[in-house]
Amino acid sequence: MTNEEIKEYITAHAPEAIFDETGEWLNIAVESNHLKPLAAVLHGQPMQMDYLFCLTCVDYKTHLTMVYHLTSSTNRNINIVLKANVDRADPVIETVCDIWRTAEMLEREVFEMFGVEFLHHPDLRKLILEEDFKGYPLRKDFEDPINMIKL
Amino acid sequence: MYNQTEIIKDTTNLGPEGELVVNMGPQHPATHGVLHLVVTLNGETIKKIEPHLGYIHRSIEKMCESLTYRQFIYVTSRMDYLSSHINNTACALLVEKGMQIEVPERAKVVRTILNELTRIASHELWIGAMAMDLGAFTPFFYAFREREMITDIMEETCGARLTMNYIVPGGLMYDIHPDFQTKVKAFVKQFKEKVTEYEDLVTGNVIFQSRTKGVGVLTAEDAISYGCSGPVARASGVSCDIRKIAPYDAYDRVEFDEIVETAGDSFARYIVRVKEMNQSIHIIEQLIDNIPEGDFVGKTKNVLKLAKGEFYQRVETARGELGVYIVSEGGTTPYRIKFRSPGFSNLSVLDHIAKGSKIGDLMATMGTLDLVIPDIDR
Amino acid sequence: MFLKDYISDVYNGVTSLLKGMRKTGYYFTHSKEIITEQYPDNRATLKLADRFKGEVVMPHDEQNEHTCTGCTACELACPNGTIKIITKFEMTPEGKKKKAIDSFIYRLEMCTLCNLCVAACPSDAIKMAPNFEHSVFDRSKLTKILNKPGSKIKEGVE
Amino acid sequence: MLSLESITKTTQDWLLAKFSPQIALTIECVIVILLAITLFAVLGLVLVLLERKVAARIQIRLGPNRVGPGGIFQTAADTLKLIMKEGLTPDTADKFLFNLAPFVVMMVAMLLLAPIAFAKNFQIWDINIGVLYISSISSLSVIGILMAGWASNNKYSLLGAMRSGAQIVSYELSAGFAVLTIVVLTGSLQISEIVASQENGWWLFKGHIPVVIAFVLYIIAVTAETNRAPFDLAEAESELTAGFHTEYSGMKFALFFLAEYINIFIVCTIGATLFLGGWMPLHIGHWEGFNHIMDFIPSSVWFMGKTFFLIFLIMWFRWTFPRLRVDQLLNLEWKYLLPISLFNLLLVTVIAIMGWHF
Repeated sequence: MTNEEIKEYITAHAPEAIFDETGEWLNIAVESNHLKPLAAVLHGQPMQMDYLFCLTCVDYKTHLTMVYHLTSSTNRNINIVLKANVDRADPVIETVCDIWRTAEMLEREVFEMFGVEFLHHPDLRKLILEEDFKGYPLRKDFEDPINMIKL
Repeated sequence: MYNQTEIIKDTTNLGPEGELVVNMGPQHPATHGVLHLVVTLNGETIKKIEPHLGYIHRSIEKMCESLTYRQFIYVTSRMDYLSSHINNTACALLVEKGMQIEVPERAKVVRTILNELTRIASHELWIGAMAMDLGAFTPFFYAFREREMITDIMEETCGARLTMNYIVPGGLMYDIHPDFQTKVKAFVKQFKEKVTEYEDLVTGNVIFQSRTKGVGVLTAEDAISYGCSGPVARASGVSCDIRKIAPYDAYDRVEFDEIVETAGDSFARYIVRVKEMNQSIHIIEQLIDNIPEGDFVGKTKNVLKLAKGEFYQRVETARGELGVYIVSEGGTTPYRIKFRSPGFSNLSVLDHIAKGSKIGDLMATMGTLDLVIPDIDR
Repeated sequence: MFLKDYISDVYNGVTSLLKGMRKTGYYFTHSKEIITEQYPDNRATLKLADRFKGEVVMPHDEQNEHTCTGCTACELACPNGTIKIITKFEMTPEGKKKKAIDSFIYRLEMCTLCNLCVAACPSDAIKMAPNFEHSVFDRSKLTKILNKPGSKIKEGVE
Repeated sequence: MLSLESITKTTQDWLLAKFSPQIALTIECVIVILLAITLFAVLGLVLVLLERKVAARIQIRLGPNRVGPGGIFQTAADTLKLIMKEGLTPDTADKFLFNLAPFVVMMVAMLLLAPIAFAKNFQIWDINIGVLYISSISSLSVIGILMAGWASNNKYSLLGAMRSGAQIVSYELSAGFAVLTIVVLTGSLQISEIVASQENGWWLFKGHIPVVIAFVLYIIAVTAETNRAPFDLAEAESELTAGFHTEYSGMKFALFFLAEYINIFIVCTIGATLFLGGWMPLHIGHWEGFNHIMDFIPSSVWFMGKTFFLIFLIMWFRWTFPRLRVDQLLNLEWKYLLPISLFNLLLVTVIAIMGWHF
């Protein structure tokens, strides 16, 4: 499946998707509320993007961007990067952990590091940090006067 | 943070249905570091496993945001310390890809050899630790004897035994030691002789087989869904070797097999790793006599600046697929860096495959998942 | 057939166990296979690799001269602020002002021995030494001044 | 000739000449108790050192070699350390049982010493149901372990104790059956008679293959009964940290540790007595010269040599095999060892009735 075919297929299902081919892999940016349906479509036939190998979030100071790296276990040469911007003040996005099970732990990590709330996540608790930790450490404006040493 | 009374309550209370809740770790002989598993038990049978992480979290991703592209490589050695060379290679490859640095052939070949040596060293340590988890103490020492030869080679060439930091963007930090080839050949020879010892002591042992066969079965669908990679996924019949999918360094010119087993149990994971060691030896044998002459490091600018954009580099570490994801704003430091560590995904599958088995099985399952806690916590 | 399987099970099990015992028995009876290094006792014969990265040192020659110009390349290359260079201005015999190092402060307790400073040094003034016995009772002893007292820069090094 | 037999005889004669029989018996008892405690202390030191040395050699290491020449005082130094350590009792533990448990375990080990013939006519108590006494007393050690596990109020301890209970109860069976084969062949439960019946050859040699099988079963069963690897589930280090003695420290831990080694010693002495002829020297058929030379070696040396050979065997197992899982452990007993030993016992009975043994 070439990039053109993938784009065509995705446009059929999510007309508002924005494509970016400048990088190594095809980037698809969608609205955060359209991400879950698109993810389900990608996971199903014929794309069969059943291997979510990286899930993370990037803080662009104005907004947060959820980044999903997908590939297919049957054809590992097709790689898709799925992106969705979320509001920085009130970051909410639908969970994908019922599509890819690995997302459960990865979303917990993003939850505590960026404060993104995943709707319908079965067990959204802190995984690494202490229960009463304040703040989101991987956001750009996080300050910890005691433990962060500025060189 | 917990206060004192809460901790006591936590450990003495029973589960919701009167099950035994046992805290395995952070200090436990079988969790290899500071992994904390809250295990809910019904007698000896495991009902639920809940990992609690963060005991060795150093926030490497945040640290790297303030380090330059030359400096951040050394930090990654501390992630998965057993395959530090491979982690370093991943970062170096990413910077090279982002800046289109030409890497000399000599550096590529040496990197490949070192990566494979690292893989063998990691599997050697794993085989010893795994046997120790199952109660056989002696194979640990035999495995370490061979591993010691690798660390000696590393010490001589890279100057350190564990966190080498030998690989820099563009090639190697300095040339290989003159004795490198003879030492590696001696190692290959000894390894081939001694690998049969594991067959006698571990692989063929009836107790070991009964402890691992049919234990912690991971199906291919689950392996994919949970994002497992490396020997864990390959033991379930998922072909996922990055060295084959997206060859880097000199992997495109060597001939080796991707080991895939189909059983998906602990024994299959064990067999995959043992066979992988032999494949690594095979790769080393192909390359060791053919290290091309020439520069060991390519021409690089003094200050490295990645172009604005996003970069992703995958490599196959001893534990699975390591991904480095960098968002660059064009400066000398990464804007955002994410390490997709193989251990994290492999750990997430633990609850799924160990549920319903005995405590003894948990050790076999956890041992064969080959968890390295700093890799999970980062 | 059940009985046959049963007996072959027992037989195979026992032989596999005996195989393992033969291996360990071999090592028990062959003391030349022992690989223990008796560390403090073998200090005299202990040979570390030349490249072993144990600590950063600044080599001085017989005239107590080093080659450090105080350019702070190593300080910039260091990822965790291990090195601090304090410079001063010296008067050369010709009456010109020349930058030189006052003290090269190296904090071993923070050093990760990554070799980046040595790689960055343009005049090969520092190198890694294969010393590994760094334990001291007072942490402040790990902060070292690498240039020896009274040392000066070698002639001709810019 | 100075032998243990003549020493005991002289002592008794002297005591009887000086004192009334009751007082003489009391003094003898005191002497025996003192000797037994000394023996235990020495055995503990020797066996722990032996174990560490054997382990080191198998694991291509040197082992303890710093305290004293070749490290022979290492265990003495360790004991000193353990004595000086604080004997912690957890706050929520059942204090009485917690403190009692190590002594119960130790006492059981001591009681087992009584009927063992250490040399020719050198035996504390030649009871006529010696074998029965041993198998009944040795099954008591599980009480101490269960007590320790329960009283610690620790989940690991509890799991370890429960495992130990299941394990000892089941392996008692095959150990008992293995012992019974010799009883069937000898026709006596008395230790001294069992030893005497082996004058013309050890049972291991003259009892055909069934006795060899019984010997192997005995070794496996007692390894399990003494909680040694590969059956050390009760203290499975990588699973339950230290099992039933997780909460013990200092001298209380040392008692558990010592009791483990004493138990190994005891079961090996019994194995040596039943299968390897006790203190009987090795005699081969009609080689008069050879037999005569063998007779010159003192009987106590023979006994200790055989015992330590068996102890070495058990240590060899420990450092070679992985640990079994708890259900496999019980599988092994109920599906393999028990049917085999039952069948074996039947075979031996037939042999004994038909008089086919030598």
